[in-house]
Amino acid sequence: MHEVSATPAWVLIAYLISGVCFILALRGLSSPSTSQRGNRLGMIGMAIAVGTTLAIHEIASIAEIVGAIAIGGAIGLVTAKRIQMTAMPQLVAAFHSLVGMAAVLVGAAAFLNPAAFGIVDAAGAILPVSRVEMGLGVAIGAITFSGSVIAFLKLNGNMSGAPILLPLRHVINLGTLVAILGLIAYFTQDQSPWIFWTVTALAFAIGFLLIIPIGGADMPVVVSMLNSYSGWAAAAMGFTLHNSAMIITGALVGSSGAILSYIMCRAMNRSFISVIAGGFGAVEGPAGGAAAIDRPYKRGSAEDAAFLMQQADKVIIVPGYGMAVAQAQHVLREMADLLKKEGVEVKYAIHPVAGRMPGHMNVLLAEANVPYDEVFELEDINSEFAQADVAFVIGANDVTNPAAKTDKSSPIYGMPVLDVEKARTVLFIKRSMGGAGYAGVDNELFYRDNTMMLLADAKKMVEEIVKALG
Amino acid sequence: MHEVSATPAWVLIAYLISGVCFILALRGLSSPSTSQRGNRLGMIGMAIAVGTTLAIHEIASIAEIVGAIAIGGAIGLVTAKRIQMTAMPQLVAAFHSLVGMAAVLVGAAAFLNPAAFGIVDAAGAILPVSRVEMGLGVAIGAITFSGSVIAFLKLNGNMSGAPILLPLRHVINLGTLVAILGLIAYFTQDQSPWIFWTVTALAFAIGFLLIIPIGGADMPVVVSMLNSYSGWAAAAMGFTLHNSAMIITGALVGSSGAILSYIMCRAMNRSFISVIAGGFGAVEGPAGGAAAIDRPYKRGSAEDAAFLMQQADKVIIVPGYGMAVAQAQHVLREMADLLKKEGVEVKYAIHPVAGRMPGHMNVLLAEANVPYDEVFELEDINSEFAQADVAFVIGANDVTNPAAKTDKSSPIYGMPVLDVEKARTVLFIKRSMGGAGYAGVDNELFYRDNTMMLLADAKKMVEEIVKALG
Amino acid sequence: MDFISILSIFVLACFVGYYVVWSVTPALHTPLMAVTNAISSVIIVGALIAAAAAGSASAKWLGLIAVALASVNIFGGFAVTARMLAMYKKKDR
Amino acid sequence: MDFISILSIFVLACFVGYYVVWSVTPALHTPLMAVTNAISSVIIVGALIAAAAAGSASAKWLGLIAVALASVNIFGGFAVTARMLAMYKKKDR
Ligand SMILES: NC(=O)c1ccc[n+]([C@@H]2O[C@H](COP(=O)([O-])OP(=O)(O)OC[C@H]3O[C@@H](n4cnc5c(N)ncnc54)[C@H](OP(=O)(O)O)[C@@H]3O)[C@@H](O)[C@H]2O)c1
Ligand SMILES: NC(=O)c1ccc[n+]([C@@H]2O[C@H](COP(=O)([O-])OP(=O)(O)OC[C@H]3O[C@@H](n4cnc5c(N)ncnc54)[C@H](OP(=O)(O)O)[C@@H]3O)[C@@H](O)[C@H]2O)c1
Repeated sequence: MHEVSATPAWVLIAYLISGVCFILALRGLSSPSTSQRGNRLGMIGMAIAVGTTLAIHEIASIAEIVGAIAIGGAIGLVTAKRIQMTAMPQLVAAFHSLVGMAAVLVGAAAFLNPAAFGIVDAAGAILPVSRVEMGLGVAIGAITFSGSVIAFLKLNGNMSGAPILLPLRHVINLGTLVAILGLIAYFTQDQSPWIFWTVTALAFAIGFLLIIPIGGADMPVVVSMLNSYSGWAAAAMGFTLHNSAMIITGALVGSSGAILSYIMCRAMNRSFISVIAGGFGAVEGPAGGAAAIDRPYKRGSAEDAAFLMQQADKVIIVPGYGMAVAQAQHVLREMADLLKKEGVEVKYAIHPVAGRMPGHMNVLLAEANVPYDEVFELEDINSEFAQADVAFVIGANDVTNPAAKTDKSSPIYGMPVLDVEKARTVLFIKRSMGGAGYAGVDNELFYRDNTMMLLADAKKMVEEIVKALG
Repeated sequence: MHEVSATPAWVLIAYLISGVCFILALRGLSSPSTSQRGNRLGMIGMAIAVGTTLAIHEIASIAEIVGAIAIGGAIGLVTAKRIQMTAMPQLVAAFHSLVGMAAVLVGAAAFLNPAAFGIVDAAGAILPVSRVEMGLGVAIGAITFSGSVIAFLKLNGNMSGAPILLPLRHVINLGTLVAILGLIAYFTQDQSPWIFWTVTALAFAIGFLLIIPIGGADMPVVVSMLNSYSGWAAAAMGFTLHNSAMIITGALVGSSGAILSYIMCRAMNRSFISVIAGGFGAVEGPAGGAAAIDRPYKRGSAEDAAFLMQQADKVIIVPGYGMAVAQAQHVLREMADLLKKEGVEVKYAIHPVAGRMPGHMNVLLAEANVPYDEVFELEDINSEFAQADVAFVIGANDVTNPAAKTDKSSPIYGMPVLDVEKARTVLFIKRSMGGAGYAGVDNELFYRDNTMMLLADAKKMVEEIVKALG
Repeated sequence: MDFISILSIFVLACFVGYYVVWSVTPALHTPLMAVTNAISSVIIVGALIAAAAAGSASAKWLGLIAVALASVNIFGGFAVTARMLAMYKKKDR
Repeated sequence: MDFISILSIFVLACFVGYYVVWSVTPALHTPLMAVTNAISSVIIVGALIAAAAAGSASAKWLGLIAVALASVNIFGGFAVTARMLAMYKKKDR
């Protein structure tokens, strides 16, 4: 009955090859020079998986299928072409919600037509183990969908980033989760539709409930976590269909999401649990040094900054979230080019959680044609600040905050930071003295003697510096 | 008929767990702090594999089996306890030959009693695919055995390390290899014993023939290569027995040997092919700067060396093959302790191919209780020589030779080397001005102004330095 | 393929995933997120099975919608990854 | 387990082997050689099958010798690895 086990050998090998292609696709990302070949291998792997599936099934509706692929593909291609690089976090969340929804739909289709999936016993009932896999797959898919929708809305600014804290939310969430698991267990005994659909509905609901209390800035961790979930959902479906391509993919995507979440939490020095529990950023106001506004600081103009950098031998640029918001990467590259023409050595220092998603700054700088061999990770460049004349901090804040090294009471204590204060002069671009970074902590560097504040929108300020340099 | 396919699920899971234990055993070696736990996991994995095998087979002869394990185990334990760390290269080669011989014996036993291995068809003939696997397994095993025996004899000094170059050897080797493969192919048609035994005999012969022309110093590469082969032999047997523990092990060991060979070849800047083709070290005499003996050099005494190092702020010790030969590691540590007591900063710099096997120096220093956080790899310490007062080179030669950086005609050109010449003073311990290193190349550093030669056996010289320091 | 084989493949694939993701350079973490998005849409295989099968019209339509959604992701994910990767250039001046 | 499953496991295991070996620190390459020696003696499984089976006396004796040889390797390999690893110490003075 279990018809998939009669699959011919070439099919199994084809799915294996497809899985290997996906492994090689991710492996290619170990360096920019191999990454494009890797991406093409990923496409080949997908083509093999789709082609094989179409080849071995009797197809009652090829026109509709081609139509569905064409419509979806066209939407995908146009989106990919039009999207701005600064909107990548939202795009990933949006794509995510689609995977989640597709998983729910496949699960529902399998429930409605189990024979097509080869998961029925002789009497036509769905195999118990498949019911569990199906229930889990649908639940994970639904959570991924609704969670990603919220993440998208928060990241895209359609919804306030502030955490929404319902009373009793931990109790409600726990209750819902228990209900879902209980129903899936009961589902193995009783195949009634109401159970299946209740599980689906509850899962959609808990996706909203779980993500709503999490602050907008924590969304990247959440998106990664949902990514990981969707991987495990694919793996679960792979178990159902005995499909090695899906299993390998599931394990890859599952690991990827989990590892990225881990990297982000570690770099922020926060526990994964505290991110998921939510509420971060709800309490506003500086946590560290209070009464910040009254302290004296040096303010500089674009001309001052231009003059300082022209005189310098070595400038290290530290971009942060503000550069992304202001879309200042292109004009920043122009500025660096002008400085290089004057014989100044220019490097970029990237903190692992600068911006709002892993690798955010790198992709923006690459967009602006900054060669990747001028861009350095924290560990590789941190010792160089001591030899730099100018640290040019553009829209970064938390990732430079020395409180992470010294102030045990600070919420960011223990997070690794860039040692910009070791440079002879630190230039800080931000819009106001009031606005704190993501962590809401005051930055003592603003008031140091060797710091000059450049208060303006990042793009405008750099444009003026370029004018002053030219 | 294929009785292994009826194996119960728990057995398959047990073998999988055993394979995972082996993965974790190697994974543990990513840092000294996790390595011991890893090794214990390896033992557990082996116990699971053996226990499972004994549990699922009817055993006609438990006493003999226990006896065989006891005898073998006792020999192994005593050897492991008694062996000197400097004899590790030989020991690995010797153990290797045993794996090879065991593989041959298992193959022969499977040929004599195929039914026990579940590889017969309904008529009692051996399955053709199993014949190929068996033939390849026995051939690889036999090559591993005889090759490792030669490697052992050369490394242990029972046989001259000089390459023995038979005339027409490439033709003979190629002919033998073709004959082996041809016979294995024919074996699928005709199950006659003479074919099996001829393959075995030819494989033993070619093992000798292949390794005899390779110089003693190239043996580590050969040992690794044979290690890799034995892995693939285990994997082949895993295919025959449908055993995932064997397959995983085979892939691990196969990769390990291949990667170590690759690392060695790369660090020596030689191609794998040229190692295997043999003959390296056959042509004696200095290849680089000729007329070396007549050039003036500075010779120093133990007292001079002790004085120089006492005055130093920073000393970097560069150990090499000569330290291993002289067994000077313990007294070297004493020397370092005395220097540290006088406030001198002491570090060790290890070249990836210093000594005669990968990690050779590290294990000797560890034996002498040098903490591993004072021991640095080439990339991590090379920039520090410029700040060092003394580079103390003890029995190393090729790995310090600047010809690798400058002289395109040198056989070691392109090999990464330690920049000892950047230190204020270089002390070189070796026995004579004549003796060259493994590559047989003269080292121009001996004649530099900032070099002082300490000509003596490494252990004696360091003992005298210790005396002068104390 | 029996359950144990699938399980073995899954276990080993988790090891591979762990290592392969850790070896991704941090500078390419954003493309990594985009491409994992694309490949996780391999669940299109399930959607195609549902869409291709005769039997249940509602299952077929659900399958077709799933095919369309997964296609958005596949084409969009690979294309946006390719676009990003094309931007990473070495200094060539 | 069918051939394709075995093949899939083998392919993935090669990836795992590649990554896991590259992640071994160079300082432990000598213990790596010793421990791979020990684990490659998992072919003792084949030797045990031969030694345990009734049927052919010569096969049984070959099997027993193979068991003994592999045991030398297993016990010797793990023990010498353990001995080496115990020597690697951090500075604790
Ligand atoms: N990258 C990730 O994966 C990730 C994930 C989750 C959380 N996070 C968190 O995000 C933070 C990232 O640190 P970060 O240093 O990049 O950013 P940040 O600490 O959030 O600071 C951003 C700075 O940019 C300024 N800014 C905003 N818009 C600007 C504009 N248009 N022009 C000029 N300046 C502007 C802000 O000050 P004004 O308002 O005064 O202008 C603020 O000081 C970290 O705390 C990290 O833990 C990162
Ligand atoms: N590590 C590996 O995995 C591996 C594998 C294959 C090949 N190799 C090769 O082996 C070489 C290793 O370089 P190396 O610098 O360690 O060694 P080396 O270049 O072979 O030089 C050894 C030096 O030690 C001296 N020496 C020998 N016995 C001595 C004693 N008892 N007391 C004092 N000095 C003694 C020798 O000179 P005297 O004779 O004058 O004393 C010689 O100069 C490289 O060429 C490498 O490519 C290494």
